[in-house]
Amino acid sequence: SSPSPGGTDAKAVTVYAAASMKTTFTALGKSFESSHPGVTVTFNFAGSQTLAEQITQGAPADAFASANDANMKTVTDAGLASGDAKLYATNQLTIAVPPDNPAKIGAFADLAKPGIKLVVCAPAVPCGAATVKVEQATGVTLKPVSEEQAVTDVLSKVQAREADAGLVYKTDVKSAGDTVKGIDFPESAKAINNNSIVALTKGPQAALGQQFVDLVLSAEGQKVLADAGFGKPAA
Amino acid sequence: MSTTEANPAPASRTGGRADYSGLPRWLYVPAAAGALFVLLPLVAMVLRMDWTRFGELITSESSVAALELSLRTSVSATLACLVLGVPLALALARRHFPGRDLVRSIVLLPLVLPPVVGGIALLYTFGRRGLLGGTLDVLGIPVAFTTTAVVIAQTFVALPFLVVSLEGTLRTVGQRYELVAATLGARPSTVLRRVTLPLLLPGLASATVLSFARALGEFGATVTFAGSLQGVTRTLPLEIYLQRVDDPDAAIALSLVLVGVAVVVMLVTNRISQRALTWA
Amino acid sequence: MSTTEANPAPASRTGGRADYSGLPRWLYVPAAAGALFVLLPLVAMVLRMDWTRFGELITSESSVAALELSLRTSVSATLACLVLGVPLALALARRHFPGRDLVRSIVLLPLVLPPVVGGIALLYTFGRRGLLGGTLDVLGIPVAFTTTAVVIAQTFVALPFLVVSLEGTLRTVGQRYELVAATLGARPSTVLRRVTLPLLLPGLASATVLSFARALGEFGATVTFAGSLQGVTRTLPLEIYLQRVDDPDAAIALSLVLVGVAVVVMLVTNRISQRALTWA
Amino acid sequence: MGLRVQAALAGRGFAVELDVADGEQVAVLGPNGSGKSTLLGILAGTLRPDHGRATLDDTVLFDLDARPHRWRPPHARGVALLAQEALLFPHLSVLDNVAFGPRVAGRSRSESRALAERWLDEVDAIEFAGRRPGQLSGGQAQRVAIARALAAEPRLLLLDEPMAALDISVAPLLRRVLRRVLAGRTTMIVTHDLMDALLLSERMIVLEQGGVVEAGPTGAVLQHPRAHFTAHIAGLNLVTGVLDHGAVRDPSGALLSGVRPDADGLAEGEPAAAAFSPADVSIHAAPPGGSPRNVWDATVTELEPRGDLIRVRADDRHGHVLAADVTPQSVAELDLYPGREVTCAVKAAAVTIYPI
Amino acid sequence: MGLRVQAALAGRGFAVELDVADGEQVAVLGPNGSGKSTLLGILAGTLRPDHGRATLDDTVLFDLDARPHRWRPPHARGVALLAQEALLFPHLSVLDNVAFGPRVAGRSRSESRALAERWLDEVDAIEFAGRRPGQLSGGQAQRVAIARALAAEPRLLLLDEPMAALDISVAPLLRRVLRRVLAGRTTMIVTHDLMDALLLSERMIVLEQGGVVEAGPTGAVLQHPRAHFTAHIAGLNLVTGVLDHGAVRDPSGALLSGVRPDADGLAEGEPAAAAFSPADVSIHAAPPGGSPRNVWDATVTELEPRGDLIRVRADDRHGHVLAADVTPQSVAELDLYPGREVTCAVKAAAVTIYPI
Ligand SMILES: Nc1ncnc2c1ncn2[C@@H]1O[C@H](COP(=O)(O)OP(=O)(O)OP(=O)(O)O)[C@@H](O)[C@H]1O
Ligand SMILES: Nc1ncnc2c1ncn2[C@@H]1O[C@H](COP(=O)(O)OP(=O)(O)OP(=O)(O)O)[C@@H](O)[C@H]1O
Ligand SMILES: [Mg+2]
Ligand SMILES: [Mg+2]
Repeated sequence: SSPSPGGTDAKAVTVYAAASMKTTFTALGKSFESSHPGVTVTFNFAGSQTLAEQITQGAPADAFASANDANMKTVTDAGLASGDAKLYATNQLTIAVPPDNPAKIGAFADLAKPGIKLVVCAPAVPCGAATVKVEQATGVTLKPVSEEQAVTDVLSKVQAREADAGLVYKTDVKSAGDTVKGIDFPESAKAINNNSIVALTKGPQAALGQQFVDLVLSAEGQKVLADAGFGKPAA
Repeated sequence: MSTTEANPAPASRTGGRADYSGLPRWLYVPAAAGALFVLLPLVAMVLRMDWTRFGELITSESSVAALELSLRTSVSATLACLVLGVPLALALARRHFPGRDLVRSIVLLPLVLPPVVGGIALLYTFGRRGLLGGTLDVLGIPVAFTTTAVVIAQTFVALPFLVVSLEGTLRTVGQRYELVAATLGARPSTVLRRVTLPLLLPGLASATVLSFARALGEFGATVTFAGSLQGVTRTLPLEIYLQRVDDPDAAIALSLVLVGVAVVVMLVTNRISQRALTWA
Repeated sequence: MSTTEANPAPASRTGGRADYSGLPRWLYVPAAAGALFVLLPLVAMVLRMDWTRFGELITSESSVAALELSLRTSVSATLACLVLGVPLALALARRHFPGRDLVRSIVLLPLVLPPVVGGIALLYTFGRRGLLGGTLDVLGIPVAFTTTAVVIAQTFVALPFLVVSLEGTLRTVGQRYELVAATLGARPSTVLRRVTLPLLLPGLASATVLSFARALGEFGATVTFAGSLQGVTRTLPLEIYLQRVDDPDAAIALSLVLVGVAVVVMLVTNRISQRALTWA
Repeated sequence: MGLRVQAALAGRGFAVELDVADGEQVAVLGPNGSGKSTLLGILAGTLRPDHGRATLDDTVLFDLDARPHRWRPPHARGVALLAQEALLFPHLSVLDNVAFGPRVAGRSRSESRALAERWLDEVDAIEFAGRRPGQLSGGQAQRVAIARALAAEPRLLLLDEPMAALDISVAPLLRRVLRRVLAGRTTMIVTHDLMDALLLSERMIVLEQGGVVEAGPTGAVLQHPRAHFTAHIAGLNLVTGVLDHGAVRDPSGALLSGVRPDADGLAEGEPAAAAFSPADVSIHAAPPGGSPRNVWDATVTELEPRGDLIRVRADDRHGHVLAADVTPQSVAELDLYPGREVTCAVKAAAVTIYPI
Repeated sequence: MGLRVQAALAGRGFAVELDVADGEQVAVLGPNGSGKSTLLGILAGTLRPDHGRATLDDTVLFDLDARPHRWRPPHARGVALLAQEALLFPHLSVLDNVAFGPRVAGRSRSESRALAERWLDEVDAIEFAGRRPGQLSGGQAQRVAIARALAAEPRLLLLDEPMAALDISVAPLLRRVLRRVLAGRTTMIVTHDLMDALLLSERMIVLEQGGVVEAGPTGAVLQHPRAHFTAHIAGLNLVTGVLDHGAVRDPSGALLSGVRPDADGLAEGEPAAAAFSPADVSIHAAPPGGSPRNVWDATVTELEPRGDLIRVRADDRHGHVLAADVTPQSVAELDLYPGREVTCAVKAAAVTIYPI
C-alpha cells in the first residue's frame, strides 16, 4: 500500500481540517486541484481534538486547520508546524431552532425559559466553551437537557426536532439549509471562535501544504468562507 | 459356586483423551499473534497511564457519576435484553414459522448498523416526532434526553448478542426434558420456569455477560439518541470521550476502570457457567 | 418354515415431536416485542427515506468510494480475524493451559471497550509514537492513517466475535473425529485441514458473518486511529457520520445500503450453514 | 373404563384401534418402525393423529372426529411417558426429580418430598435421594425415572422400551421393581423382549406396519402365534398353511407333521399353523436315521449367539429360514459356518398344530 | 515380531504385559472398568502410560523407561482404532471416508479411491460408496468404518466392542465380515461377547482390575476357566478349592463331585476347579430322588432371559450364587419367583474337575 494517500504517481496533499470546514474546504480543494494539475487534495475532517491527537501521533498531514486555539497550540507546541498559525476565519454562536420555531424563541434569554428543551455543547469542546463564555457575559444560566459531545450532535438534535433549540455556529445553520432556522443574538459577539491554519513540517508534501494554506488565506479563499457564513478574523 | 457379575456401573466407554491435543505446533504462532494483537493495545494503555494520578482521576465527581450511571443503565439494559431476548430466542429456536430466517437476520442488524445510525433510527422511532413518539408523549413518557433513552440505546445494540448466543445454546440443549416435564403434568409456564430456564443457565450466563459488556461500552447510539448530561445520560464511554479533550490521562484511567469491570464480570461468569456445566 | 427378522433399519427411536412446542402462549408477547423493538427503528428509517433521491444519493462519488472502501477493508479484516481467530479459538478450546480463562477474558475486551478508546489504544500501539510504531517505521511500514489502519481497527473490534462463537462450536463438535483421523495416519496439520476445519464449517460461517458485520459497522476506532480520508480511510460509517448533518437523507440512504449488504450476507450464510448442518 | 383409542396418522401409515382395561398391563410388541412409539406419542399428546378419538376413564384425551376438535395438551392428560433414556432433570437432585410431578400438581414442597421418598423407597432407590442424576448408573437412573413417573400419579403409564439402554446385568432387577410397582396400574409397555411381555403384562398387542396384527392374553398369544413376528419373538419356528392329513401343508407344498394337543375341530383344508422351538431342531452333517419325521436339507446362513447357545439359521431350497439352537461344542464338532450344507430334523412330537 | 507391550498407568490401576504374534487375532475380555479401553488407548497413542515399553514389529511405539523417553504420536504408529461408534467423517462420502487413510499416507486421489472401492467391496458395502454417512444404518456404518480402518493398512488393528452398539439382527452379518477380513491381520478385539471371542480370535486375554488374569488359546481358556469372570462369560458355574477324595472342596467346606476327563496328575489337597454348565442344573420344588450327586437348597434371587431360556439365579446358604437355565414353561410350572425356596441338582457326570 502506498504511503502517500490518494494516489501512486500523482502528488497528493493531505489537509486535516475541523469538521466544520467540510463544505468550504471541499470547494477550495477542487479549486486547488484545477490550479495544480496532477495534484489531489485529500481531507481528513474530524473534531479538532481528534486531529491534533492524530497529528501528534505522527499522522502524515501537510496542513492543519483547527477550530480552536487550544488544539492548534497542541500542534505548534509539539514543533510540528512550519511557522505560526494564521487566523483565517471566525465563527459565532447562533440559536438553531426547527424551521417553525415551535418554542417561539426570539432572544438568548428565552433559552432559559422553563419547559424549553435546549441542547448545547459540553464545556469541554470548543462550542461548549463559547457557550459558557456567553452565559457568563449575559448572566443567563442555561438549563440544557443535554451537553453534547460535538456541535454536529447539537444540530442533529434540532434537525430531528428533538430539541426546541440548540446553540451552534452560524456556519452550521447555513450549511444545514432549510432544515433549521438560525436566530442570531448580539451576545454571541462575546465568544468569538477562532479558526486557524498552519502548514506542517513533517508532512510528505509540506510545500503543497503551505500552498493550500495560502489559498485559504487568499481573497478567493476568504470569499468562499464568507459565503459559508464565517466571519473575517480581526486583524 | 458363583458366577461373577459384570460390574454394572457404566464407565466411560472410550477412555481418556488427555494425551492428544491434535493441534499442529505451527498453529500456536497465529494463536499467540491473535492474543497479542488484542493484548498489546491494552498494555500500551496501561503503560501510558500516569498511575500516581489514577486514584484522583477516577474519583472525580464527574467520573463517579458516569460510572454509577453506566452500571445502573447497563444493568437495566441487560435486564431488558433478558426480558425481550430470552422469549425471542426461544421462539426462534423452538417454533417453525414462515420468515424465521428473516426475523433472525433483522434481529442481528444492530450488530452491523454503526451505532450512530442506530441512534438516528431510534430517534425516528422513540423521538418526539418519531413513529411512537406521539404515543409516548400522550402517555406522558418522555424518552429523549432521559436515562430511559440511554437504556433503550444500550438495549438496542446489546439485544442481538443475547439472542444469537442463546439460540445456539437452546438448540444444543434440545427439547427432550421439556417433553418429559409435560407428561409429568407441568403446564408450559411451569416447564419454562422449572426446566427450560434452569437448563439454559450456563449459556444464559455467558449470553448475559456478552450483552452486559456491549451495553457498558455503548457510545454512538447513546450520544445520538440520548444526549449527554452528567448524571442523567452521560455514561462512562461518553465521559471518557469528553475527558479525552481536557485530560487524556483521565480518559485512559476511566477506560481502565471499564476494562476492569468487564474482566471481573467475565471471570465470575466463567466460574458460574462452568460450575453449572458439571451437570450438563 | 420361517422366522420373521426384525427390520434392521435403525428407525428414529422416540418418534416425532412436531406437535409440541412447549412454549407458553404469553411468551410470544415479549418475543414479538423484542422483534418489534429492533424492527421498528429500521422501519422508521425506511419511512423517513426520500426514495426519489435514493439512487442519486448512493451513487455520489464519495458514497461509492466509501462503499467500495468499506467492502474492501471489511473483507480484509474478516480474513485477518480468520487467520488470527481460528487458531486462537482452537487453542482456547483444545488446550488446557494456565491462565486460559484470563486469555479468554482479554480477547473479549474489545467487546466492552468503547470503540473510541480502542482507537486510542491502537494509536498508542501502532502509531508512530506507539509501542510498535518505531519498529514499524524502521521497517518502512507506516500503519496509522492508512487503509491498513482501518483494517487493524476493524480486526480489533471484530476478532472477539469470531473467537467467542467459534470456541463454542468447537466444544460442541468435540474431538472424537480428530482422534479417529490420527489413528488413520493423518498428521496434525492434515487433521486440521481435512477434518477439523470442514467439520467446523457451519459454525465458522456464522462466526465469520458476525465478525464481517461488526467490521462493516465499525466507526469509533476507525475515526480515531485511521482518520477519515476519502478513498483511504473514510469507510461507509464515517461517510454516514459526515453526511448526517448536511444531508440527513444521504446518511439514511447509505445506512440502508449497509443494512442491505448485511441482510444479504446473513441470509446467504444461513443457507450455507444450514446446508452444511445436514451432515452434522 | 380404562383406555379406549382409535387413531390414524396417514403420514406414518398408522391406524390402530385398541382398549386397555382399568388396572391392566398391556405389552406392545412389533418390529422396528411398526408404530409402537407412534402409538405412545399419540397417547401422551406429543404427536397429533389425523383423526381418531381416545378416552381415558371418563376423560376425552382427544376427539378429532368431533366438530370442533378436542385436544387435551400433554400436561393435562394424566399420562406419563417413560422412554428408553431416563432423562432425569440434571439440575435437580434425585429427590426433587421424583417430587417434580407432585409439585407441579400443586402439592406443598414437604408433602411432595414425602411422596417422593415413598416412591424412591418403592423402587429401592431411597439411598440415592440426595444425589445428582449424573452420579447414578444407568440402572439406578432408570429406577428413579420410574419413581418419578409413578409419583406423578398418572392414570395411564406408558413405558417405551424401559430396559433397552440397560446393561444386561441390571435388567432383571429393574424388571422385578416394575413387576411390583405396576400391579394394578393401567400400563402400556413397549418392548422387544419376550421376558418383559411374560413377566410384566397380562395382555399383549403386536403391531406390524402401523396396525394391530395380534392381541390377547400374553401366554395364549405366545403359545399359538398367528404372525411370524410373534413367532419370532416367542422363539418359535412357524409354518402357516392348511391342514392336510393331520399335517400342515404350506404354500410351497412342504408338509410338516405334528401333534394336536387340543382336540380341536380342525378340518382338512382349513387354515392352520405349525410351531416348534429352535431347541427341538437338531442339525446333522448327514441325514439322520430313526424317528424324526420332519427332515430338510438346508444351507447354513448365519450363526448368532443366544445366551450360551448358538442359534443357527439355515435356508432350505423353498425359501424357508429355519432356526435351530445348538451348543458351541456342536458348532465346532459339525464345523458349522455360513455356506455349509446340513440336514435339519425335528420330531413330529415337538411340533404343535393349531387353527388360525 | 508382532506386538509386545508392557505398560503401567497408576492413575487407573493399570499394569499389563502381553504379546501378540504377527497376524494373530486376540480377544480381550474383562468386566467393566478392567482396563480394556485403557490398553487400546495406550497402544493407539491417545493415552500415555506412566512407564513401560511397546514395540510393533521393529518399530518402538513408546519407550518410557529409556532416557530420553520415546513417544511415537498416534498418526505415525500404523495402529488403527475402531470404537463402538463408527465415527465416519460426516462431511465426506462413504468412498472418501475409506479413501482417507490412503490419501493421508500420500497416495494419489485415484489410487486411494480404487483402494477404497476394493475395501468397500470386501465388507459388502460397495453399494453405499456414494452416500453420506448420515444415510447409513448402524450396521452399514460399522462395516464402512471397518473398511476405512483396513484401507489405512494398519500393522495393528484395535477393535473396541465393535458390535456393542448394533441391533442384534446385524451383528451376525458384521461378525461374518470381520471373520473374513481379519484373517492374517494382527488384531486385538475388545468384546463382552463370548461369540466374538469364539469366532474371531485365536487367543484370548482376560483383564481384571487392570491386570491380565487369564491368557491362552480361546477354546482352552473357555473350557477350563480359572477366573470367575471367564467362567461367567463361558456360561459356566465355577467352584474353586482343593481336591478332596476326587471332589472339590471350596473354602466354605462344600463338596462338589465330578469327573476328571484328563487323567491328570492332580493330587489330594492341590488347588482345583470344578465347572459345570447352567444347562445341566435342574431345579426342583422338592429334593429329587435318584442319581444327581450334587444337591443344594437355595433361594431364587433373579430371573433373567437368556435367549429363549430363562436363567435362574439362586443363592445357597453359603453365599454361592448358582446359575441354572430352564424353559419358560418350567418357570411357570415351578412357580419360580425371587424369594422362592428350591432345590438345585447337578449330576457329577456334568461337572468337570481340573487343576488350576
Ligand atoms: N418424525 C417422523 N416423521 C415421519 N415418520 C416417522 C417419524 N418417526 C417415525 N416415523 C415413521 O413412522 C413409522 C412408525 O415409527 P415408530 O417410531 O412408531 O416405530 P416403532 O415401532 O417405535 O419402532 P422402533 O422399534 O424402531 O422404536 C415408521 O415407519 C417410521 O419410519
Ligand atoms: N478418563 C479417565 N480418567 C481416569 N480414570 C479413568 C478414565 N477413564 C477410565 N478410567 C478408569 O480406568 C479404569 C479402566 O477403564 P477402561 O475404560 O479401560 O475400562 P474398560 O475395561 O474399557 O471398561 P468397559 O467395559 O466399561 O469399557 C476404570 O477403573 C475407570 O474407572
Ligand atoms: Mg420406538
Ligand atoms: Mg471400554
